[in-house]
Amino acid sequence: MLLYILKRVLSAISVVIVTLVASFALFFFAPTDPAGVICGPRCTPERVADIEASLGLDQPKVEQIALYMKGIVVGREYSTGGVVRHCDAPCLGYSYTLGQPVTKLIGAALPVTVSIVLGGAVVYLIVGILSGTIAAQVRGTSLDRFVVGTTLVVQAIPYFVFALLIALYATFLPDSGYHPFLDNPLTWASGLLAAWLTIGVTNAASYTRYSRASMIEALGQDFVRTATSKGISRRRVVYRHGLRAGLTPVVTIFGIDLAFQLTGAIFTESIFNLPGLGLLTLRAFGQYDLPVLMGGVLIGSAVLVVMNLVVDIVYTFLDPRVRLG
Amino acid sequence: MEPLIEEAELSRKGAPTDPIGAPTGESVKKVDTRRKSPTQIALARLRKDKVAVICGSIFLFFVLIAIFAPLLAKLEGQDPTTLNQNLIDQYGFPTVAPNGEHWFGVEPRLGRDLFARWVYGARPSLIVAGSVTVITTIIGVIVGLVAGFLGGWIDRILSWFIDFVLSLPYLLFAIAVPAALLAVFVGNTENAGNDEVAQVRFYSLIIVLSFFGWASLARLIRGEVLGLREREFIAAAKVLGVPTRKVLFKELLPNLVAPIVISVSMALPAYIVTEAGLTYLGVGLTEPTPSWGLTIAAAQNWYRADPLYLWIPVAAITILVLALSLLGDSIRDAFDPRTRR
Amino acid sequence: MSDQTTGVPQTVSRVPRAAATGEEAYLEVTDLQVQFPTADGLVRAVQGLSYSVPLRRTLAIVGESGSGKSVSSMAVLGLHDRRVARITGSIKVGGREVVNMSDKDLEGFRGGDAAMIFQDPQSSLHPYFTVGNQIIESYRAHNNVSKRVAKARAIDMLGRVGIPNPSRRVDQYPHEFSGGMRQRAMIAMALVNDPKLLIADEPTTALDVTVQAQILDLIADLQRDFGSAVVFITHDLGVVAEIADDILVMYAGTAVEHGPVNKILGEPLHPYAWGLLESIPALTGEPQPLHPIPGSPPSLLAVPSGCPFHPRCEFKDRVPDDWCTTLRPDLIPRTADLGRTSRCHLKDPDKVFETEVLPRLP
Amino acid sequence: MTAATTPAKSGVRSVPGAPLLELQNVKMHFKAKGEGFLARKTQWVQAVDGVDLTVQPGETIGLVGESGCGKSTTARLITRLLEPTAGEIRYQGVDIAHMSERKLRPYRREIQLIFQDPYSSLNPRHTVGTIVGTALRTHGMVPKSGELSRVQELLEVVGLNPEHYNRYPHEFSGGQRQRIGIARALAARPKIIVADEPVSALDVSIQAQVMNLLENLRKELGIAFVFIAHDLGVVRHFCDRVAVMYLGRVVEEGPRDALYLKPQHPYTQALLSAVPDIGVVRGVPPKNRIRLVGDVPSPVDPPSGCRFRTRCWKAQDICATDDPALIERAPAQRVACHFAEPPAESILAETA
Repeated sequence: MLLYILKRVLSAISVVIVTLVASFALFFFAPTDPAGVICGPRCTPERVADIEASLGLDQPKVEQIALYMKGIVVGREYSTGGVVRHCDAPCLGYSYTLGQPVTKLIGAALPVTVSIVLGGAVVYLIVGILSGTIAAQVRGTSLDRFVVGTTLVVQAIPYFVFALLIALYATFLPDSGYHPFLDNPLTWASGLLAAWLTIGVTNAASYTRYSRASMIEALGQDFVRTATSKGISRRRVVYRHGLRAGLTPVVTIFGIDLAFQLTGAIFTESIFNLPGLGLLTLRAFGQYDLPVLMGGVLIGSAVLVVMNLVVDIVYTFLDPRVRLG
Repeated sequence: MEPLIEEAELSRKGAPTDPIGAPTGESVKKVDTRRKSPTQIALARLRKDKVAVICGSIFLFFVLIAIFAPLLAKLEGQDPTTLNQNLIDQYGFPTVAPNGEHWFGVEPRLGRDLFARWVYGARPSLIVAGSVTVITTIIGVIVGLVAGFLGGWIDRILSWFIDFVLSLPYLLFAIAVPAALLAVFVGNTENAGNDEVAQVRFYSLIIVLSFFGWASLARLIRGEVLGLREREFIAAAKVLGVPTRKVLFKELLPNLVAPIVISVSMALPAYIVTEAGLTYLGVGLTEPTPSWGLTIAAAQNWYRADPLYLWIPVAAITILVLALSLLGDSIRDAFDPRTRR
Repeated sequence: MSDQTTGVPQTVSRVPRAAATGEEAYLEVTDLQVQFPTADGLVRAVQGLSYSVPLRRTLAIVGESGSGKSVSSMAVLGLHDRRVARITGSIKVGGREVVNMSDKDLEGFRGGDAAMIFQDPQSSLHPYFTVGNQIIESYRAHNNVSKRVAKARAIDMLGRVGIPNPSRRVDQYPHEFSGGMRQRAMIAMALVNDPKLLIADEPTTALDVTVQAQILDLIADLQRDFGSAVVFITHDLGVVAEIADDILVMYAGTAVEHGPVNKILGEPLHPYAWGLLESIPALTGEPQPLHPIPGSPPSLLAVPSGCPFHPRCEFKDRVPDDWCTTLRPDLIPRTADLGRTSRCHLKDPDKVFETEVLPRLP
Repeated sequence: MTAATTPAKSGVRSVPGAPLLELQNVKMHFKAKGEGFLARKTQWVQAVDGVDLTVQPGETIGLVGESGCGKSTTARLITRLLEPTAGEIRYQGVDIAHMSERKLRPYRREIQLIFQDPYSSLNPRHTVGTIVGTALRTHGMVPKSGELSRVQELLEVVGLNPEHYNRYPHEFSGGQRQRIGIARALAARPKIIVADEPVSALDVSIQAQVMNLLENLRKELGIAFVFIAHDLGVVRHFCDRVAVMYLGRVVEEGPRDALYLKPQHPYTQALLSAVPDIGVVRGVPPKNRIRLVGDVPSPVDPPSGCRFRTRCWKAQDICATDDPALIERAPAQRVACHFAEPPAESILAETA
């Protein structure tokens, strides 16, 4: 078991390292002109040289990676226009367009993304699992067909279209915007409500289908028949025996979904104008702010890898056959 | 599925001691010998599914629009690039409503013909989604087959790579990679022409989506192959001395038809959405390529004054994707009766 | 499994079975019909089944797959989904009617008065709960006791079904048990509430022969101790010979023969039963060629007219007037012996058996 | 290969006078995931651990034992679906144990396998004609034009309607599918067929049909059989000689009647006594039965010495230290037990 976790951690680290090297190669080894791009249209050759030196672009490629890695571990210095700025570990580079270390920018963006995604998750988990479980129990009835039909339609509507229409037409919802939770939980919630509902409704459709399918399978298992034959109530059969087996795969899917949403709430953030990780990356794309882009990609990968790891470990606790086998 | 063929036909002439050849043996019934394969049965099931037929027709309708876009635009007498500034007032609002000349009206601000842009807009959606689907399917099937069937260290390497790709945040990459590719192919982005940028964006979109798309299918196929490999009919083929290549393509591959068809039918609408979504965000296709995503992005600022501008592409993409998704669902039901509701 | 006791020679001689007591039936099934409407048509799984079992007696229901033996037994415990299955007729357990019983009453009845053990102990136990947990749940569903008391009871039951080291085993998960141990645990769970009726649905089919022998002994012993009525479903005539007092042979959803075990296996009256006996290779004597029934069992979507067995029956020519194809025979006594019934038009089946079938039995 | 071998034109070599098939000390160990908490060392499942077996042309040998005893693995070793960890598998005197797939191909035709599961053993996407004709095409046994008539002939031989050659497996019942599997094996004109539980997935009445079919084929075509089953009655009915396996070993082997009437190994005795016998109700006196305690130990960590000792009532200290060899205890009857002896009274009830 411990060995298994260790193995998974090692493989997770290998993924992050390969991602790091690959994206570094993509952004900085390509025959590009990162310094020129960073510098912008009104640029002097001195400033380009300055940026190149501060980014270490004048160094051999291997040393550049080493420097970047070193930055992640112990931090590094950047100098722009003679001013030396310190970038604390873990340093993922320095954004010239925003004049701030990438870590700091991401640090500011992450709480936004996490708030959006977790709030949305609460909505779709409750709605999805509840309606899925109910639909599974009344399988074949008109209620079940209605639920399944609705999920099919909701799932098929492109997410960004749905979000856009909500943003444009659902004017009765409070204006969206991000206000830190600690300042005022109420304004925090009201600012995110539209985004939560959007994520919640669209994802609830898929969770309804997952949990319905999973529950139908679980309720068809021999051990559910055994439980029924013991004379315990139908409710207990469904919610203790069925749900326990039926929800285990849903938990796995949820872990992976959550990870992807943390890295991909871009549409939500962009449409509802919430300054999260996605919007930060999007803005960086518009300004060719390569250090921020790369930082975003790295953080995203790390989040995904860690979440996958968590899912695997949680699963071993959910299923005693894995835990002890 | 219990006996579907009457056992009376089992009888064997001239072997009275054999209990199988019991009484009724003399008249071997003439039977219809042309039978349906599992795939044919699935297709027959699909043809009977009304939803599938309707959705398939809708999809075909959009494909025809994309193919005959120039013809349709000519029919209307317009093209997607001409700026009809004369039809725009000083605030950018169009002065004409949809009419015989401009069937869907004209764009605010630029005054380009909306119908022409709409029919042309079907093209990038279908081309990008179609080619990505084809590329990812081919790569996914090959990688999955090889990894699952050969096993050993090849499987370990391929599986690691599949897991690796699946654990990358693909939306972030979809934003970041075009930026890098643009720099690689165009060099200094400042001097690049619009057309050149648009072209690079087009290809980099296909590359990025393909790079991230094949892995899930590969994992699925690998799993299927691992399961099928343990089935006894594969062992039977080996015992008969059937060469590995033939086992792979003649025994295994036909059994993968269902998962491949299902995956293709699910992938196509997903890529259409992704293309339009990324384009909407400004990281997919760019002007002057006519694209629904671009139109939606531009139209969202005019949604009150000119709702048609927004709603036509929104309706198009929603209907197309809805039709394809429902079709995909029907296909899955038809090919995998276990999932039937 | 670590706690395996080293082999002790166990030479068991079976105690002769109780003679038919004529006691009042505890389980009484009358004209039971179970049908499942499906997309392909109506599946007639059970058609007009009647039998009864008194306490302290074991009825074996024998039949091939699709004969309706499992479906009918699940109906006894009301385990069919009422939205899917159409059940008519009467099932009386201890005088109470089970068909149309309310859900609430069913819950009290299942696992209390009547319990069931299933074929595959691997899939019939919940993989995520400990064995003890599952037994405790069963006990507490019918007895208002604390968890501690229930656990003590669970340990006691595990010990009683021959699981070594029960106080440790009680906290283990099913996958930590071997196949035979799992089936013992299932039996412990079924018997925890002292049910008066035990239905065993192919409980030894998934087990090895030596383990099967252990489980059969266990069920027989427990039945003696608990005094319950047992319905034992199996397709194995050898097992029937070991465990049953009475036999009910099923074919295509109906009973074709019913009577005491030595009669049915010794001198059966129905051609289907003859065919079954002629299909089983013997363990002794010079191996004789088998004489199997031709064809295969009918689809329950289209059960043949008249006697459902007629398309496979080699004696149907002996019956006049196409009765076999047009007229469904009743389940009635066909010989002087009133204690046994069969569903066949053939005249003097006992003589046919003696002169034609017996000589060619393997 | 020091012995003189005669290459036949089929590419199959043979040593004159050698038995058709000979297994010598064949072992198959599979890698298994260990169970340790931290230090998970590689463990080996000793599925087959030193099996000796000889099959003469036309002979039928039965392999019985409970689940996990290695009988199915043995079937896969003989047909070389698995490559043994150790030991020799000689076909007509030629060791095929480690032969490359290419060299093996001609041999494959002569050693065929019939499977247990009539559902998974037929490719659902192929027609019956394609399935049965696989051997014909693979080995170029008949010209293309003659394939159909040969397939139809084979279908008729196994009692199926020859007109059904282009139907798909899903249209057939379990018993019919098993016949298709038999026709597929016969198409190769094998000299030996390994039948791995060919009837255990079938209903009793269908089981007897298939057994009769196999028996007729054996008599008519003179094919040797290795017949694997867990049902002692079925094996007795079909086989000349029977080998009993326990935990990867053959514990007793001998002519059918000797083995069933005078079994010498305690396990064989227990096994026979555990079989529920229908004879009881036919006026045969109830037999005394031996009941084993517990289950078969794990093949990952089998007991030292004699593998049966943990469940054996005769076990003594020597059984834990000395592994009993398979020695001839009665004419042609070999037993691997330190205390082998025939039972005091017959285990099986004698019918009158």
